Amino acid sequence: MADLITAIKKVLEHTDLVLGWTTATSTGVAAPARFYTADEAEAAVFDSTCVHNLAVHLPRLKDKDVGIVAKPCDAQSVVELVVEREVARGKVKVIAAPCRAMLDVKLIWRRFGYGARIEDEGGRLQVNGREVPREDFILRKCLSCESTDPVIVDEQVEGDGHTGGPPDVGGRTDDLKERFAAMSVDERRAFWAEQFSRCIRCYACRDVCPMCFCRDVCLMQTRVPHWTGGSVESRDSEMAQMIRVSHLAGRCTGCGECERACPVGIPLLLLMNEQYRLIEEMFDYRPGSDIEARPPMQTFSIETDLWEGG
Amino acid sequence: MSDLKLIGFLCNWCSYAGADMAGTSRMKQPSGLRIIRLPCTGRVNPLLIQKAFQEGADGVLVSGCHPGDCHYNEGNYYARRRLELLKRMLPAWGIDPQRFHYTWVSASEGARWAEVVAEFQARIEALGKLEMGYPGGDVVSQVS
Amino acid sequence: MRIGVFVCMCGNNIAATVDTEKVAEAARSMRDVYHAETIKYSCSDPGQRTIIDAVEKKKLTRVVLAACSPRMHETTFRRTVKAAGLNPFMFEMVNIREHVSWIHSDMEEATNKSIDLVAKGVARARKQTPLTSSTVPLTGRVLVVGGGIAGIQAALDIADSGLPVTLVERDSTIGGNMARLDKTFPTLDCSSCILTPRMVDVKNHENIELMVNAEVDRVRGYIGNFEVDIRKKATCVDEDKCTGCFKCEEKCPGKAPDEFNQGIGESKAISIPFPQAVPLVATLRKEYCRLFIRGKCSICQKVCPADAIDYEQEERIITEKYGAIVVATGYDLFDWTKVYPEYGGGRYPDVVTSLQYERMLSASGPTGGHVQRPSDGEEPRNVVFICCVGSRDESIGRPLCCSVGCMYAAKQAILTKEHIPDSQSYVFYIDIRAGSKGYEEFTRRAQKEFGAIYLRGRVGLIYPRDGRMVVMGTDTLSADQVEIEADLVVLVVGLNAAAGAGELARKLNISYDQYEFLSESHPKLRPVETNTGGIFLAGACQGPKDIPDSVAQASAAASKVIGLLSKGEMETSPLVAEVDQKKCIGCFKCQEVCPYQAIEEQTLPDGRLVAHVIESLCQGCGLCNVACPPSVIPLKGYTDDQLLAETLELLRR
Amino acid sequence: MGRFIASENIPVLLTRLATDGAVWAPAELPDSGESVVFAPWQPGREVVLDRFTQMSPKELVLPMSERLLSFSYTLTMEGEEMEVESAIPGGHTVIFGARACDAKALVVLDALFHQDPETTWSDTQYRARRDDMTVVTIACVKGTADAACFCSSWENGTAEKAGSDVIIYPVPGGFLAEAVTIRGTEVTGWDMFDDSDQPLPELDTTDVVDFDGLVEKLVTPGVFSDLDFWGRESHKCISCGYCTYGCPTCYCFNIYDEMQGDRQGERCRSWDACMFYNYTVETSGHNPRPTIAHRWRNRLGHKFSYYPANQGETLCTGCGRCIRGCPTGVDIRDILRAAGEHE
Amino acid sequence: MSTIAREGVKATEPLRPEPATVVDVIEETPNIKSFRVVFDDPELMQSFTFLPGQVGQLGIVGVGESTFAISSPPSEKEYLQFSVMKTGEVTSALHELTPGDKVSLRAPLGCAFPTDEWKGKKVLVVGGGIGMAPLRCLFMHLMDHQEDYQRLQLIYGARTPRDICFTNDCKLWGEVEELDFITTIDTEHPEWTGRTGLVPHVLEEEAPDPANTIAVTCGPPIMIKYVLQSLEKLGFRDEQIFTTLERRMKCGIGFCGRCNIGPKYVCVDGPVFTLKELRELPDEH
Repeated sequence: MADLITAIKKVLEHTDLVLGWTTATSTGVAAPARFYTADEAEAAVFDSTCVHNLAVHLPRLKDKDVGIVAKPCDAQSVVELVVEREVARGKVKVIAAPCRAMLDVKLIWRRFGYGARIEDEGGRLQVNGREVPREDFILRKCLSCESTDPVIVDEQVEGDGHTGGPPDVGGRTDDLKERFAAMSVDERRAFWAEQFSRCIRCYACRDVCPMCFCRDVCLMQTRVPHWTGGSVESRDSEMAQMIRVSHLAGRCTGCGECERACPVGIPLLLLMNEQYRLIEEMFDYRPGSDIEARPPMQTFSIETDLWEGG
Repeated sequence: MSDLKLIGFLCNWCSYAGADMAGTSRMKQPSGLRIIRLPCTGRVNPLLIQKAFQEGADGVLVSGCHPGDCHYNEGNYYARRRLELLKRMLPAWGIDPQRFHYTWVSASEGARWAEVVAEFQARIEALGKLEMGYPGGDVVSQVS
Repeated sequence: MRIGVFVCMCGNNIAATVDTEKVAEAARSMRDVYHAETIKYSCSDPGQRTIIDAVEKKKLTRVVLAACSPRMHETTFRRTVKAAGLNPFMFEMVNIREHVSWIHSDMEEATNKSIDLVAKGVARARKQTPLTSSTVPLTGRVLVVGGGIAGIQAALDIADSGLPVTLVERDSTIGGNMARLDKTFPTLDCSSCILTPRMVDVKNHENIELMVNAEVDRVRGYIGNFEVDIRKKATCVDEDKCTGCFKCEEKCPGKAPDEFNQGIGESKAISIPFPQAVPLVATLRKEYCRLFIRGKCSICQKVCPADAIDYEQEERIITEKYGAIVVATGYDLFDWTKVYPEYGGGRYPDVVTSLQYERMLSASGPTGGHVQRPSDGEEPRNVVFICCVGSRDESIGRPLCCSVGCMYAAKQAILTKEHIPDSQSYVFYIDIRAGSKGYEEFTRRAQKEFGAIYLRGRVGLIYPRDGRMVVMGTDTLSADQVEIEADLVVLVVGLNAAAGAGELARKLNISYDQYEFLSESHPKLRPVETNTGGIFLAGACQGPKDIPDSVAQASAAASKVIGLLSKGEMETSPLVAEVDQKKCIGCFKCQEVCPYQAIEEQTLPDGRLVAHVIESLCQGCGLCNVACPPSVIPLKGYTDDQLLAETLELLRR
Repeated sequence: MGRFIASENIPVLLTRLATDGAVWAPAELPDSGESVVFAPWQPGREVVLDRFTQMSPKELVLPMSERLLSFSYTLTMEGEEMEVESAIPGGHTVIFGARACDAKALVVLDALFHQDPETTWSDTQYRARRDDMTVVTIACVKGTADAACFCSSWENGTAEKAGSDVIIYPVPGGFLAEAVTIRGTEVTGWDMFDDSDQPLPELDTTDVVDFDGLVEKLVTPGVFSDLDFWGRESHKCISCGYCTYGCPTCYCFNIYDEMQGDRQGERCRSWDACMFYNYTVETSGHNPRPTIAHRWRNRLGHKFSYYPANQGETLCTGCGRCIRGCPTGVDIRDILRAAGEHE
Repeated sequence: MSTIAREGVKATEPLRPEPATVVDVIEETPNIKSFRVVFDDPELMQSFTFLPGQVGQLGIVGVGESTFAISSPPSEKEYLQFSVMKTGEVTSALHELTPGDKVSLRAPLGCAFPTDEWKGKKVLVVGGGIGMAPLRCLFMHLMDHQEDYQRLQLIYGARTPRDICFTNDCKLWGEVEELDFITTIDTEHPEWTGRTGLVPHVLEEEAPDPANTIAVTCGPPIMIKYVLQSLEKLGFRDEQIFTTLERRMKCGIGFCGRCNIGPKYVCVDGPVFTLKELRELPDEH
């Protein structure tokens, strides 16, 4: 184990660049950064505002040797990208960083104003110098996180977050998830019809997703085939989202970036989490957990796929 | 006659032929189902089913060759995974999974096809019309 | 675009339940429809003429026909449309007979449904594009797999047409199961008298390359252009040198089971299965050879006058190109021993299979044509035949009929009487299936002329008592329990596909059923074709059948092969997937799911690695279309937009 | 003499405004991660005036998607007839709770869409909406701007009045109202307002970006041709469309047709974003702006050079939404400053 | 800069197309068709004017519209002609049209060749493939006013004989003595007895004198690139050379934002540019 900067420098000896974070001068929170030299690496940070999943950049850097500072959940994306043959294992070095649940920076800023000063030390969260309950501002995805064990490690950065078990979320549960689970199908229908009426079709959910590798030729936007119209009516927006969700079956590792990126706060993780659960239930497959795996929708099993219709 | 809309996606080799067989054998069936012919259930994109629900289908039926009998050897094995996942995802989208049924009917199972159609029609009739709950009816809703 | 809609009345088949005029009227109000009319019988010559005339007069660019199932007549009408000067794929067929008129009785409902379906057809037709077939050159060579009577017949027929044929047989001789038979029903011809000359013909035919001790190892390519690896097994005998003098077999000290004789009698480690074998060459089986077991012997090498023995011989892989493949791998008897403990499960020597009995009856068999009880060599008096062992028996999961048992039981009963005039045959049967020409008469003769006693019912138990076998069964006609003391029991065992048929099918990418019988493409329309273009079936590999049917099917397969390869090149179906390489993201999900290895990688001039569909390999299943995340590998004729158009049209009506 | 409205009278004002047309005001919708968007106001719905909206009120003059035309085909004896009709929106719109930067953005957009039809084209739907609208702006008084704001880069900054009919200033117990237009005077004359002597509260100031010279600089080969520079500056960007959709001045759109059945349909337009690859890709597959770097170069060029050169207005009002909402923390000011300092 | 046409595009409803009807469809090549269309409003048809180089947004309502050069000359009052290569959704739909079908049209849009300024000069027109569409219009217009120009020369190239558009026109032009007209195909072809060679090569072989000459070129990007080099080699200056650009365009009126090259919008500031203007624009084409 090494400290972050040493680890990055070490990885830089064998790679072209390292994807990591540095402190944004205007806000004091972490912002994605690219380190090409050991000098640049001095500016690297890792803290509970490193919310971004930097694996999204890997497919675009295919021809480079890339190091990536990754939270345990980001590391899953790296694994799944390798499984999907979007990234060659030999070209990525994973610097696993410790995580004890990330902060919902966007939520803090929505409440307290953009750039509000965030200090998160020793389990105590202060915003603009005033202590607030940390658990209230934990990113929703972290509430369901089961393990902070990184699945793939080339360099492990020391820290207190990597517990192997679930992260410290101060006992909070995901009440939206629970509420959704308790809804009837009709209530869910109404829920989504309302939620998608807010969608602005900015495709941030897609573009921020490491596993959405179609990139520039995405079906959510094409006219041929004309799966969905271009309007922001909830019907069209929902279809666009159905395309995205369906395409991520067996790929989505549940990193939650889609939901975090959504500027109008559509809780997309409710769908992604459910699909993840089903993929595991049906195929005993957890995307992002096994680098040797074969994606479940790209194969079949005569012996075990024994469902019919219902 | 009910105004329920039922769509069936049938593989050409087994179920479509089975439906033909039911016809040749003059097996009376309820008339709600409208059949779309495909080469294989492996050609059925689950999105097509979701799209159908969005656009007013009250029930969607997919039928193909029995596992092991696929004209293309493997098509229905992939289809089975895709369709089963969709079926289990439907509740998350707020659609009763009962509205979607997939099954296997071979070219010789005309009688079984007639049963499948009758049962499916009865099931959807019991569920009634599907309301997707989208506001507005225009192609494009206007903000102001 | 200008669409014409034609509504077939099919005489009264459709018109009795569907108001066809109303359907045509509704079609006239659909967009792009410039013409709609009803036709009494669209498939008739005047019917097709009506369509052609309308296309020409109204300058139609697409045709929608509401009639019977497209499975019935789609190709017919594509030709019609082509005759009218349109691309044959600018045609859409709507099924208002099997799917409407014949299954509904309410005219209004049926009419409305027909209108919906026509609208769906019109919506789909709008999205059609002209499709053209491409052609692939064909390799004018044929591979026949299996050297039984079906393979022999197919090979000879094809070779006679001038095409070079490779006949691959995994045993050391051709002839297959028919070579084991003594006589054939219903004529009681001597089996080898029919077969042997055909075998010799194969050997001598200038267009046939015979490859025994060989198996298909791997198959790549596609119709017209298969590349096949053939594994030529090491037999320690140089087939070119061996003269078939039998000296090695005579002197060989190594005993080995006699497979040709079905375990009746014994063979040697180096042997020729039977005197009429073709090719007449010896084969050494290492597992029984003293040299290979104990490291010392080489007698055969010493005695061989032709210097044909080569202990160092190695297995070879021979790779050849073929335009078509005929599979004629035949059958094996079903292994009855595991599922019929009540018949002794193989423990009683005097309970034999029909094929073993056949060898006993054969003059060339191990007993020289003398029927003997295996246990003591005595001539039997009472011989009991039990039909449907492993056939028509749902309790063991084998509901199929072996289709030959009734006939050969009758034959063997007759032969038994001929061999042992004072014998008495009993035949336990379920139904007598004797459907072909002369068959029914034949089974009657067995009973009337040869005195075979037929008992309708199953045998429940066989057990030995005082040196004889007690057969206990039920005569369901009299409802009596029957007990017969038999000297010999012959089980009329059902047929399975030959061992390894399923494995071969997987190599060939063709389908097969639970008994590993290979599946034909369509039982009536394409009975000798498989689902993989260029691969044909002949004989019992496709399902239980007798010699006449096998030969007929082999000739049918041969004619299909000759027809296919006579053109030199072949049109491929245009209903295949096609990659839009501009938009391909190179993820190769398509390749992973393609059952036909029809997708290859291609590097574009700009360096991008993209997918490409080998048209002649693609069978048009559309798996790739769905697997492709950006959906840029549309299956022509079934594109996303076509399916969407159909779906939405139905829903928006 | 100013006018004052008590906080509890805001619903009264909104009710009165609603009699003229649809009132859109910032609201937090349920299960939306506390995002605030402009939503149709209805009695009982809380108006959120103390937080920034994620979306700008641009959508009320240029909706995210709207109908441009409706068309229909009819079959006659002579053949097919086609009718095409412009869809012209009707009805008054009230934007309540815009910020000065949002209101100014409307004026910036007017420069393109609402030009004099005597001399050039004028956008049918935009004009119809813009001509029939009331804008009530909430002033950014001391302590209400945040670190993403940079409207002070322009001369008027938070004191910008262009585009507003009425500006309301939060004061203890309510709001002071300043009428900017005749319509503003009419509104503030209503009886839910009282006269007040209170002085207007002090306004906030924000970050300042100096983009002097960028009009020229962004088109000259130095910065323009340095694709490495643009690549470096945009490395975080994932090419989504939020910065343009949230932007009160980004106006690019797509036009497409949708059929309803086989005889009628609509020609629509929806927002499009210069950050999308699809935006410029040609049918041949060629794309003049294939990478994120190209697209950033165009985005900045368009906002700070091309539009100013063509329309006389900077296509930015410093609202900071693109900064606040960027999922990957891209700050347009960083890139502007870097471009300013280039070479 | 753009001129406001009151006829086909209303200033207050610039995105609303006029209904028009296809009167003739000409199959030019296997993937190019020319459509002759007339506005359904007879008054509009009568009063409609435009200049060579201007474009129209031709489309099918329900599918969409695309920008195409008007390939018939302004003197042609009976119809407007557009030549369309089948490439995408809209063009594929257009290719399905038969006479009597309805189309939508917004025209004229964009700026024109300044043919008035060229009076008294020689004009050299170099076209390739479908790029001949705007040039056909231009060339026919120049021929209509032949007396105003010193000399007219046209070099037109296509890949194979089957890719030559406007074959009837070509035949006609070949018969006019005062014209310098060359058709060429890229390489030898059994169906072709005429000239062969790539357009830039033929151009260099012909070596027209740049003095008092305007050169206009349009064709596939790669051809344009080499033609420009050849022209330069022959001594043409940037301001003597005109070309028309293609871009993805939607609105055609400079609103929707995508067709810009720096501050210039191809749809309103172009599609006609001089090489000099192009060189002054940021390098992003």
